[in-house]
Amino acid sequence: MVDALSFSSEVSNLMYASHGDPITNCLQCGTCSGTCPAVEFMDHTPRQIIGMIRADLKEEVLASNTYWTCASCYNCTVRCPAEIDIADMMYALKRYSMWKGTFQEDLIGPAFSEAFVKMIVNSGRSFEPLLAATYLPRFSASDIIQEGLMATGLVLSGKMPLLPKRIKGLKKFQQMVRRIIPLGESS
Amino acid sequence: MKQYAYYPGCSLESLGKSYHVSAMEVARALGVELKEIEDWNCCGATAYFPVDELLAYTLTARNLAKAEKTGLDFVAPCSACYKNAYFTNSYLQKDPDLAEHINYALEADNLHVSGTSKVRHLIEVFINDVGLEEIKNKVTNPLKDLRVAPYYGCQILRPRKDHEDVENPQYFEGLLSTIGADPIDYASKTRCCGGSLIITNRKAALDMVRILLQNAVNQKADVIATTCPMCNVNLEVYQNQVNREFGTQYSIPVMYFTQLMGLAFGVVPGHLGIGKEQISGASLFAFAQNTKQEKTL
Amino acid sequence: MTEETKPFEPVIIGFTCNWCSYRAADMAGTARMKYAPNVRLIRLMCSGRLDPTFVFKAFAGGADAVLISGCHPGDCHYVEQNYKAMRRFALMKRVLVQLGVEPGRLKLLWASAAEGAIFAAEINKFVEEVRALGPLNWSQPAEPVSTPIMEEVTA
Amino acid sequence: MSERIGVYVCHCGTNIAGVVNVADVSQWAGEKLADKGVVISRDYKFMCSSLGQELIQKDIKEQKLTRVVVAACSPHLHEKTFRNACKGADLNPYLCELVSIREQDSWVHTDKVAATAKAKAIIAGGVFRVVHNEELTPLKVPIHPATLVVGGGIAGIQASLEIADAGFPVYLVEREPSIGGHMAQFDKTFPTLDCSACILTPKMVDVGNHPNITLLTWSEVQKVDGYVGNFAVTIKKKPRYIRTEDCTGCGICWEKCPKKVVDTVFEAGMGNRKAVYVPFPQAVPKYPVIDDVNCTYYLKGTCKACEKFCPTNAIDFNQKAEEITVQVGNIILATGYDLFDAKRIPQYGYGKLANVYSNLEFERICNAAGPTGGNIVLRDGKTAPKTVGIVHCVGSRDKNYNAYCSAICCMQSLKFAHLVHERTGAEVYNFYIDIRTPSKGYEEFYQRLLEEGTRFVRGKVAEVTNVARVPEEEGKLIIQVEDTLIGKQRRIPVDMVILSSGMQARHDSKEVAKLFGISCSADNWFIERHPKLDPVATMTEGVYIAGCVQGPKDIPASVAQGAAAAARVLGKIQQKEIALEPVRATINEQQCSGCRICNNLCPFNAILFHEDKMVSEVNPALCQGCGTCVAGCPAGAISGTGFSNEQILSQIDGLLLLNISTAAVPVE
Repeated sequence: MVDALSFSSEVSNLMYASHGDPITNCLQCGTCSGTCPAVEFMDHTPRQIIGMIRADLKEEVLASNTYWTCASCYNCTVRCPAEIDIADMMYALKRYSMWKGTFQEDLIGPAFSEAFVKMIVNSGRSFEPLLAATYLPRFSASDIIQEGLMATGLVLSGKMPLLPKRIKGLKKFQQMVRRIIPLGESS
Repeated sequence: MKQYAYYPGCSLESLGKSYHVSAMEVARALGVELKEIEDWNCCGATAYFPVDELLAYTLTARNLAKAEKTGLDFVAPCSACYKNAYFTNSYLQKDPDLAEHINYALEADNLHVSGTSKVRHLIEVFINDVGLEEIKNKVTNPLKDLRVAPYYGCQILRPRKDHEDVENPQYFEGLLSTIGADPIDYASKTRCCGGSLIITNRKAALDMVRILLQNAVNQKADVIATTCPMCNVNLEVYQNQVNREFGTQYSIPVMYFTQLMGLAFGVVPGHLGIGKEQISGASLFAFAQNTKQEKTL
Repeated sequence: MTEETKPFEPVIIGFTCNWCSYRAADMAGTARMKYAPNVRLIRLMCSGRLDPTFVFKAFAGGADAVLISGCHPGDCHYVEQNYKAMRRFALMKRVLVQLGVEPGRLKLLWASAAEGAIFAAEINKFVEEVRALGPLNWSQPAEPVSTPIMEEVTA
Repeated sequence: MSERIGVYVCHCGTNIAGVVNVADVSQWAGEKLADKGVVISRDYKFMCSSLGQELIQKDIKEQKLTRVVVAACSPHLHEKTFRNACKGADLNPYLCELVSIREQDSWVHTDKVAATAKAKAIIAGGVFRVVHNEELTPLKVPIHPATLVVGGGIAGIQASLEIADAGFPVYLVEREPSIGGHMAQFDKTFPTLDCSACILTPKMVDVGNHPNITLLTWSEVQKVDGYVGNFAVTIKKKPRYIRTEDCTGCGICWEKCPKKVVDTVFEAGMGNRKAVYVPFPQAVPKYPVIDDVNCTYYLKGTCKACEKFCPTNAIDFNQKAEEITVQVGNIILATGYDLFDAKRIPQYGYGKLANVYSNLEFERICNAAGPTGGNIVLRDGKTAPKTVGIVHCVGSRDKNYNAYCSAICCMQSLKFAHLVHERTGAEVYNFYIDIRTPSKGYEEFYQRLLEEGTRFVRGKVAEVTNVARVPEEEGKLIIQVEDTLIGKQRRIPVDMVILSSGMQARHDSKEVAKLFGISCSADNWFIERHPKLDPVATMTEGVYIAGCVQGPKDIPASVAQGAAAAARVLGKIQQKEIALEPVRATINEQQCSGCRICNNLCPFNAILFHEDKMVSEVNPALCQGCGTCVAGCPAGAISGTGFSNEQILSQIDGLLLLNISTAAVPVE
C-alpha cells in the first residue's frame, strides 16, 4: 500500500530539474521575504508559504496569490542560507495551482501563461499583440487605453510587428511538444 | 573572426529590434560573427514554467541542440533567454534522467542535446572574449561625462552563484568606463524591475520600476543602460504609467549597452536603432552629432 | 540456489589507512550514513603499507573489486607515504590489465577523517560501477588451501 | 600448534543487534570457524561493560584461550579496553583483535541479511588474522617534562599557568608581539559585564613573571619532529630589533617615533600605532617591536629616532630572525579563531557604508583605551547615534558562508545592545533568527535586555542600504528585513549598524594542523579525539587542543578547555614514561640484500644502513610503523609487527570466506 505524500514532499517533487532542496531545511529566517521586491503585493510572505506548506495547509497555499506575484528575480534563491531554490518553488506552486485550478479568479498570470504556451505551440514564436487579447479583458478601462496608446506607439516606432512570425519546422516542433504534453487538436 | 551560435529570442524581433541591430553593428565592429541559429523557437521566458517544467526545458533544449550541431558557444542577448538556456544546459548535464526525457522529445525533431555547448550572455562575450583592451581600441567617440546607470537586472546574474559576486558585480561598469562613459554607483543595479509582472501584476511591476527609476535619477544618471530587452521595455515604455500612478515626472532614456557601444564606436545612430525610443535622450544627441561628422569626414 | 534471480552483488575488499580513510568510515558510521554493504575493509597503518600482493591476493581470492583508500595527498600522517600508494596504484592497474582484469575494478579514494559522507557516496558509486562490470571470472584461489569456500549465507 | 580462539560478538544494546542477527553470527562463528581454532563464540549485550570484560577474562582462563576476537565498535574506540581486559587475564594484549561491526556494518546498512552476512565476513577476517598475531610488548619511552603551548590567548594562557603552577616547564609561543589574544581587545565580558582587561591583565602578568614559563612572543613554530613524549620543536623568533635584556619598556621610543601606522590587528583598523610599538599598554612582554615593513629607517635608511632617544641603548637595527629548537613531551594548540569578513556579504554594506561596523571594531569603540576613548560615536568621531541596529548571524548559520552557529554572537550582540543603551540612551534593535543563551546567567541577561527596552526583530537581515524611499529614511542606514513574527517586510532606519560577524577557523589552520600532524574538520576547526568524551585530545598522541581552535566558544568555555588540556598533559607527565604502540618495522638481516630501497622510502630516517654488514636496520624509537618499507622491500626482508603480510593476507581470505547475498534467503 502507498501512504499519501505530505504536501511538502509533493512540492519538492514538483521541483524536478533543480532537485528542489527540501523545504524542510528552512530556518524560517525570513531572508527571502526580507529580500523580495514584490512582497507587499503578496497574501503571504514566501517564508510564510514555506511554513504553511510544512504545516500541510494545502488549501490556503493553493489559494494564495504569493507565487503568482513572484517576479522570478531569484534574489531569494541566491541569498537563502538554507540553499532552497525558493523562486523555483514558486513555479512549482504555480503549476500545482493551475493543475488543480485553485488560483484566484482575478489573477492574470494563469491565463497569460496558458495563452503564451498555446501561442508558442501554435507558432513556435511569441507575439505580443496576440497575447494582449488574453489579458486585456482583465485590465481596467484606463489600463486598456494606456496599453492601446503604448502599442500604437510601438507599432509606429516599428518596434511592434503587425503579423506573427512562425517557425519553419512547425510540424516537427509540434510533434516534439506532443511527446511531453497532449495537445488538443484545437491548435 | 570569432563565431558564435546566436540566439536572438523573440523580443529582439519586435520590441527589442534596436537591441538586435545595435548588437550586430557592434559585433561586426569587434570582429565577432553572430551566426543566428536556424529556425530557433521561443525559449518561453518565464511563462512556460507555470504550465509544464519539462516542456519549458525541452523548448530551450531544442535551441541548444541546434547550437550544439554548430559546435559554437550559445550566445543570448536577452537575460531571460540566457538564464533559461544556461540552466537547461547545466541541469541536463547533471541529470541524465532529465536529458533522457528531453531527448526523447527532441527525437521527434531529429535533434539530440548533450549539454556540451557553453551558454553565454552577449555582454560577457564582448567583455571576456573580445576584451576591454580591444574594445577600447575601437572607441572613436568616447561618451565623455555621460552618466550611465548600468542596470544588470536579475537573470543575467541569478540564480547562478558560481560567477563573480552576485550581489555587487562590476563588469558592466568596467565596460562603460572603457567606452568613455561615467558609470554611476547606485544600489538598485541588480534589483528586479518587475518585467515578468508587467502584464500579470501591473501594480507591483510599476512600483518596482518606480523604485529603480528613483534610485537612478537620484544618482543623477543621464541614461540607464540595460542588457535585456525585457528590462529595457519595462523601464522605458512604462515610465508614463509610473508617473501617472505615483505622480512622478520621470523621463530618463533607457538604452541597450550595445547602442552605447555603437555610439562610442562612431556608428551612425540610425544603424543602432537610436531614434526609435519613446523617451529620446537629449543627453545623447551631442554624441549622435559626433558620429555623423565622423561619417562625413 | 536462487542466484540467477538475484541481482549480482559484488564483493569488494577495501584497504584503508588508520588515520584518514578508516576514520572517514568510522565517521560515516557515527553519522549513520547508509551505503552498500558490499565493501569489507582492512585497516592498515598507512596506504603506503599496501603491498601489491594484497590486491592480487584479493582478486585471486574471489573479490570482484578492490578499493584503496588513504589520506589526501599532502595530508599523510606519515608525511608523504600516500604518494607511494598512488604510484603503486598506477602500476597495479597496468599489471591487472595485462592479467585481463578491467581497470575499473581497482579504485583509489582519498578521504580525510572529516569526509564520511564522501566515503559513503564513493563506495556506493564504486559498487554500482562494479555491478555494471559483472562478476570477475578469474577467481581461482592463489593457493587452494582452506579458502575460499564460497557458500550461501543461510543458517 | 593450533590456536584456541574465543569470539565475542557485542550487541551494543540495539546499535548492533538491531540490524545484525548477533545470535546467528556468534553461532555461525562457533561452527564454521572451528577449523580455524575457534573454541568458543559468545554474544553479549555490552561487551565493553565490566561484566562483558570479565566474561572474556573468565574464558581466557578456563578455556585456555590463546587468541581473542571481539566484534563490536571501531578499534579507535575500544581496542585499548579489550586489550587491557586480555592483559588482565595474562594474555598478551596484542593477541586480541577488535573488529568493527558497528561503524562499518550495523550503523551504515539497513538490509539485515546483508549486514549479518558482512558481520560474519568481518569476524572471519579477524579470526584468520588473529592466528598470525604475535605477542608484542610496547616500547617504553621517557616523557619529556616540558610542554609547548601555541597561542597566547586566554585558552593558551590558562593552560600555561596550570602546567607551570604544577611545577613543570612551559614554552608559550605567540605570533603577535604580546599575549592576550582577542580577549585583550574586548571591553566588557558577558553576562557579568566585568571589564575584560581587569580580569585578563593579572593572568598575563603571571605568565610574564612565571619562573616555569618561557615566553616566546613575536615567534612562530616552524617544524615539529618526534612523537609523544619526545617532540623536537623548531621555533622562529622574528627580529624585534630590540635588545630585550636592555629594554625597560619605558615607552620613550614609541613616543618619539615619527611614523604613524594604522593598526589593523589590535585596533581592528580603528586606530593608529607607531612603527615601533607595543600593541596595547598592558602588553606582556613590555618590550616593543619595530615593524620593519613601515619603519622609516628600513624604508629610507634614515631616522633612527628611537635609537637616538632610547635611554638604555636597547635598539638593534641589525637583529636577525633566529631559530631555536626546544624539547617537549606534549603540545597544546590554542591558536584561536579569525573573524568572518563581513565584506563577503556585500548587501550588508560593510566597507562601503561608513557607519556599518564589525563587532571587533565596535569592541574597540566601546573600549576606554580604544580610538574613541570609549565614546560610542559614528565615523565622523563626534555624532552619537540615536538608533542602532545590531545584526546577528553575520556569516553564520548560512550555507553560503559558514553553516554552523558561532555560539557567541547572540550574547555578544546583547552585550553591545546593553552598552549602547547604557552609554548613549539610543534606541537599539536586535535582528536575530533565534536567540541562543544556553549558559549560566545568559538567559537572565537576555531578560535584563528585554526589561531595558531593547527592541528585538525576529528575522535575518536581507540588506542594509542608504537608498531612501521615503523622507524619514533620508540620511539614514535602512535595514531591510522581514519581521517574521508579524510576517511583514520592514525597512528600519538607523544611524549605526553593528554586524555580529561569526568566528571561523584561522586562515592558516590547515597548514598548522599539518605541521602538528592532526586533522581539520570540513570547516577547518581542529578535530578532537572524541566530540563528547575527549574534547581536548586529538588523534595524535601528545597533541592537545584548547579554545576556539576546536570550534567557536566563549571565554568561560575556552578557559575550561585550557585547564582541561593542561590536566591531560600533567597526567601524561606524571606517568614519566609512555608506552608506544609496538607497531614497528623490523629487518631480517639474513634476507636483506642491502639494496637500500627502504632507506629512501622512510620519511623519518629511521632506517640506517650498516656499510660493514651491507644491511639496513630500523631504529625502533624513530620508526612510526607506517609500513611503507615493508611493502617496498623487494627481498621481503622487512616485516611489520602488528600488520604483517601473514596477518593481512589471511584477513583477506577470511573476509572472502562468504559471498554476500542481500535479501532473499532469510537468516532464520
